[in-house]
Amino acid sequence: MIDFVLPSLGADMDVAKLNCWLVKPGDTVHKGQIIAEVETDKAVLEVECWDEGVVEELVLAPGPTRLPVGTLLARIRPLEGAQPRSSPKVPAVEEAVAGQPTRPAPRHGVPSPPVRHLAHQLGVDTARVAGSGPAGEITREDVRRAAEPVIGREQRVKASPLARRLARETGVDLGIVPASGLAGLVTAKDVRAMEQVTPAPTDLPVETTEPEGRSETMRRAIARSMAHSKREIPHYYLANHIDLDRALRWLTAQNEERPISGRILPAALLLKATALALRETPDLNGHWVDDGFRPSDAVHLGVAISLREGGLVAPAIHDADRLSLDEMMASLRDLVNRARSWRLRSSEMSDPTITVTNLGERGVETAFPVIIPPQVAIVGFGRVVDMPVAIDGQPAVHPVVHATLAGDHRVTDGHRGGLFLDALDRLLQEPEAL
Amino acid sequence: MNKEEARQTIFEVLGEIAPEVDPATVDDSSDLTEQLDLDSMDYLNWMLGINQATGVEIPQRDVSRFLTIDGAVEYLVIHSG
Amino acid sequence: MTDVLTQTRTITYREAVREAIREAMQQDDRVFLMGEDVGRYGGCYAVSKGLLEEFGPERVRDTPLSEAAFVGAGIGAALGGMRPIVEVMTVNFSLLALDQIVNNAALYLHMSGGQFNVPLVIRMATGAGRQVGAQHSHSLEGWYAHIPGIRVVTPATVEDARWMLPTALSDPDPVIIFEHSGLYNSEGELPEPGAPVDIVSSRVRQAGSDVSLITYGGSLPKALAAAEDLATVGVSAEVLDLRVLRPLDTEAILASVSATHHAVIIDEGWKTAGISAEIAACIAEQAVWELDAPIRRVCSAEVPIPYARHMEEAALPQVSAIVAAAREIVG
Amino acid sequence: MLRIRRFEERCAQLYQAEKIRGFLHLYIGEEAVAVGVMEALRPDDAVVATYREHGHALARGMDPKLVMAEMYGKVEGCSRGRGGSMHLFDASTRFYGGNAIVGGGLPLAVGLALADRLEDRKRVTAVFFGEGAVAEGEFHESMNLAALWHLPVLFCCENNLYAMGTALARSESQTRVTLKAASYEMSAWEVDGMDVVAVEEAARRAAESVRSGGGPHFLEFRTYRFRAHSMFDPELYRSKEEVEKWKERDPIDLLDQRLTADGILTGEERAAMEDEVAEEVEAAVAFAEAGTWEPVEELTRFVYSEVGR
Repeated sequence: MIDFVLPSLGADMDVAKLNCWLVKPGDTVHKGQIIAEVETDKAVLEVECWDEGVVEELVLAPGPTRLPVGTLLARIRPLEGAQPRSSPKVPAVEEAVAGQPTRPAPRHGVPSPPVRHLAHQLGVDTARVAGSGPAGEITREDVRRAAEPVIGREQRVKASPLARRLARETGVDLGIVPASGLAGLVTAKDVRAMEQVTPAPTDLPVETTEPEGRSETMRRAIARSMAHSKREIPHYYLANHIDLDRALRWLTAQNEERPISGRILPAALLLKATALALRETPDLNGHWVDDGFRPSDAVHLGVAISLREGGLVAPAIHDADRLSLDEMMASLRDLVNRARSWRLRSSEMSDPTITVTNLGERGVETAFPVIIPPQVAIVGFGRVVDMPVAIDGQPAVHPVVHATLAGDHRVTDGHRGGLFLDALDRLLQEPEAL
Repeated sequence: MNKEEARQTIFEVLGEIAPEVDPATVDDSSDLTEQLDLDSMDYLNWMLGINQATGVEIPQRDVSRFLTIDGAVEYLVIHSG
Repeated sequence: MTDVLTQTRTITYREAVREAIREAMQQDDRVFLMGEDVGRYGGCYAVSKGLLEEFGPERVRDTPLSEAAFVGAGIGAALGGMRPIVEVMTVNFSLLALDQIVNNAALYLHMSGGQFNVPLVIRMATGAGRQVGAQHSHSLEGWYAHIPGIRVVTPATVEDARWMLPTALSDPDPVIIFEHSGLYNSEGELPEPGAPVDIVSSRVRQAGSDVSLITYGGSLPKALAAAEDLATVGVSAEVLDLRVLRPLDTEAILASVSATHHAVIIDEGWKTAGISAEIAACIAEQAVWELDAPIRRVCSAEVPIPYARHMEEAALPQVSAIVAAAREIVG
Repeated sequence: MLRIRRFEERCAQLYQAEKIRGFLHLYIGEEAVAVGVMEALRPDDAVVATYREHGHALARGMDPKLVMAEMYGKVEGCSRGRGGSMHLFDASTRFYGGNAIVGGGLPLAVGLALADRLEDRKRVTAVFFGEGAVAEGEFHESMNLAALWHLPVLFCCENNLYAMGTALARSESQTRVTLKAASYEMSAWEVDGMDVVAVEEAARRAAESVRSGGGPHFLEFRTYRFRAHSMFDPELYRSKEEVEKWKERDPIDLLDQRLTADGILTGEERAAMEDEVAEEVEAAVAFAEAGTWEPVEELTRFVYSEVGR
């Protein structure tokens, strides 16, 4: 028996109504004979029969219902002897032909795409939102109301994607970073400046912030940088006693012939020696950036300067290794004075390649400093004290400084640090060469 | 320059370096660097300030005379002549 | 004029294109030139002057004003085993041949399941800036760059004008070469002896660290001028000459923007749905975390290009606009 | 002609069973034109057809299996299932495919002929188009170019009186198409498109003239399609009587009567032909049914060439 189904009569035809039959059960039909008329929303079309045979049964009567293509319409008994052609298996209506998906019925209550998108943006779960629209449909207003508390809580900072990434990497709190970019946009430079210049904020609009605001912001900046340093940088510590007898004797002799304005402090000696020692161990001088050490040709010595109202800054003396002692003293004095009156330049704040702290001032004998990211080492000098030393086996009392080095184990190890301290010691024994 | 003028100059210069210091509370005879937490740079700047204000030269060997206010005043009176 | 010592020659963009065509026709007799006024008249921009005398009317074919037919014929000849160079006087007239280019040239290989290649080169002048009115001032390279199946190249330098053609001719797929009409008179140094250049990658014409000026074709000189101005205010601009609009050298674009963190795209086409939008989308999709400021696009105003000089200048992207955009986002 | 007829009748049924999708333009009634012209062409000549191209493809010698598989969208099809009914291609027979844009193939044919002329090859490029195409700019530009450059193009206009739903009289000021050719100094003949012998004879003489450098030649075949323009066409534009009248000159019956009258063809041979064709068509359907879908990963293949760069 041959199933006669509603044929597809066009690329965009899915359904049609059966208008009328042109044959009745018992009629014989021939190939190509028009046996029915159907109507789509575009036109009335004749339907051909492809087989020779006798109409057995008209399964469906003409009517208004819109029948999907493939619906069984009639059955035709092939004539005896007529060799029934292997008509291809006509897929049952439900089993959709590849490429012909049956359209899903619209589900009520599911919010429209734009509303779903808004909900997604505001982190609102539409399932838990009561729709106030027609038939319970969820509207944009519903989503906004549901998101109210959400919006209130998180004050979104206007920062560039790169700034956001850097803030994530360095732990800088975007909320407190002053914005210098386009229309109040926090840019990478702002984040770097914030994170770099710990402890003191750079380019702080000094005039505008009152002292309290300044030190409070600085305190927080120092806290964050030190926390970041401790968390990120695997420190190792080395210490060494350095006999300063020859150095200080030479310095006093020098100062005796110099007016007060030309006087040189021991700190200048220590800085110059440090700078020259770094030439022998360059991998202590540079920055840790993007998971890699980037050595610096120039030696920009960060000098830790304590501020009278508390807090500490470590601006850089540029190219310290190339300065004469007088130049070193002059730039040290200039740096200290400007630091203590908040007039530092951002370049000084943002690019020291290593920092030196304490410089033999009052306070503890031995300092164990914390490296300032992204630097990879820090040198500490304790208080200069008179201590018994052995000179050619004979006891003597010499002024001695306890020099310490904290290094970043990702870049160097104890051996390299030791070489540096030895070089420092050797250089300080020939002050006239500094 | 008499004692009073010397003392006034000394505290003027000191005020630039340690503005929060109240002259009345300073003990004239004890070590200034201890009392006022002056580091070697502050101390040097103080003497330089005095030198610039009074023209009195302070050679290296006399630096220790400036550890106290009294010492400083005395030195200034003698050397400002 | 050859400077023997340093082995470079100074020639014009127009001469470079002519040399390329002549050499191609001398070396491969499958190559022939076809287009309006390319023969007797020597080419609307005088590019093919002298070629008719050298190669004869069979290989330098003046065509009637039937863009659809002679561009279609170019495609047919390519299917027939030739390596035609079809010159469409300007991109403005190519609209009449768009059906042949898009429905035949671009689709034949894919639609035929890989059976029929179309090794065709189409050259078109493009761009505005000569007060020739709206219908002669279009920059529609971006349209063609939308079509899979064709390559779109935009030589801006004399070297590219000279050495992109041989590569395009040896390519088994259709290549469209856009020559900005403002460039024909420009002069440049041509390394000697030169060699064919690729038609897939872009070039950094000037390195820089603060902002990437991404452009192509006729806008390259403006970008370089803008970079110079920016240098005087301490902004180091990198100028990236795309050279090819399809396939777009996304890798180079992302590398540059990842280094400078700022992008200004200069395109003489209109901004809406233009090639500049595609480039901006690439950056936003694949390098958003490198962006330190919004992307800026400097394009023609969304108007038909007016005739009056001051109006035309106001409509076209200018150096000052590029500088302003760069300074705005670099801060 | 029988192969084309039965092949296409089967296609119509397969379309209604949703095995073939998209557009399907049947050639039933016009078989004599394709068969007659292809007889006059040589293997190395080129053919450019239109979207009503099954007849041309089969007459040109393309394998029915590959054509049917293509219409099923299977990768085994002649265009890997990417072209479908309107875009059949075959490099081996220089069949440069159907073109869905009316008149779109004409410039290509001019170009193919130009290449032959530049390389001094004695070849013909035959291009088929309907009478509707004469309204396209590309038709006039191509005719002029071919005539101007004396190119070896055989223009074959299949005038089946209706461009989709529009009768020629309602679209052309001058309905005698051959006179359009005359305006390009191109010799043009009107031929009875229902008589395969007449078609073949005219095509042969024209092709010889073109091949020997006589320049382009124009043939207008007056013919008629017995079925709708495409599968979705209520045919309101023509009457049943007109269709029946044309069916009386069914090209297959005409040839059948002529051969039987001349004693060349007997009833048994005719019946044997029917069986042979039926077998061929069913084999093609089976081949297509067994075909596979092109892997999606190959979507971008052949956007650009993979070889020869």
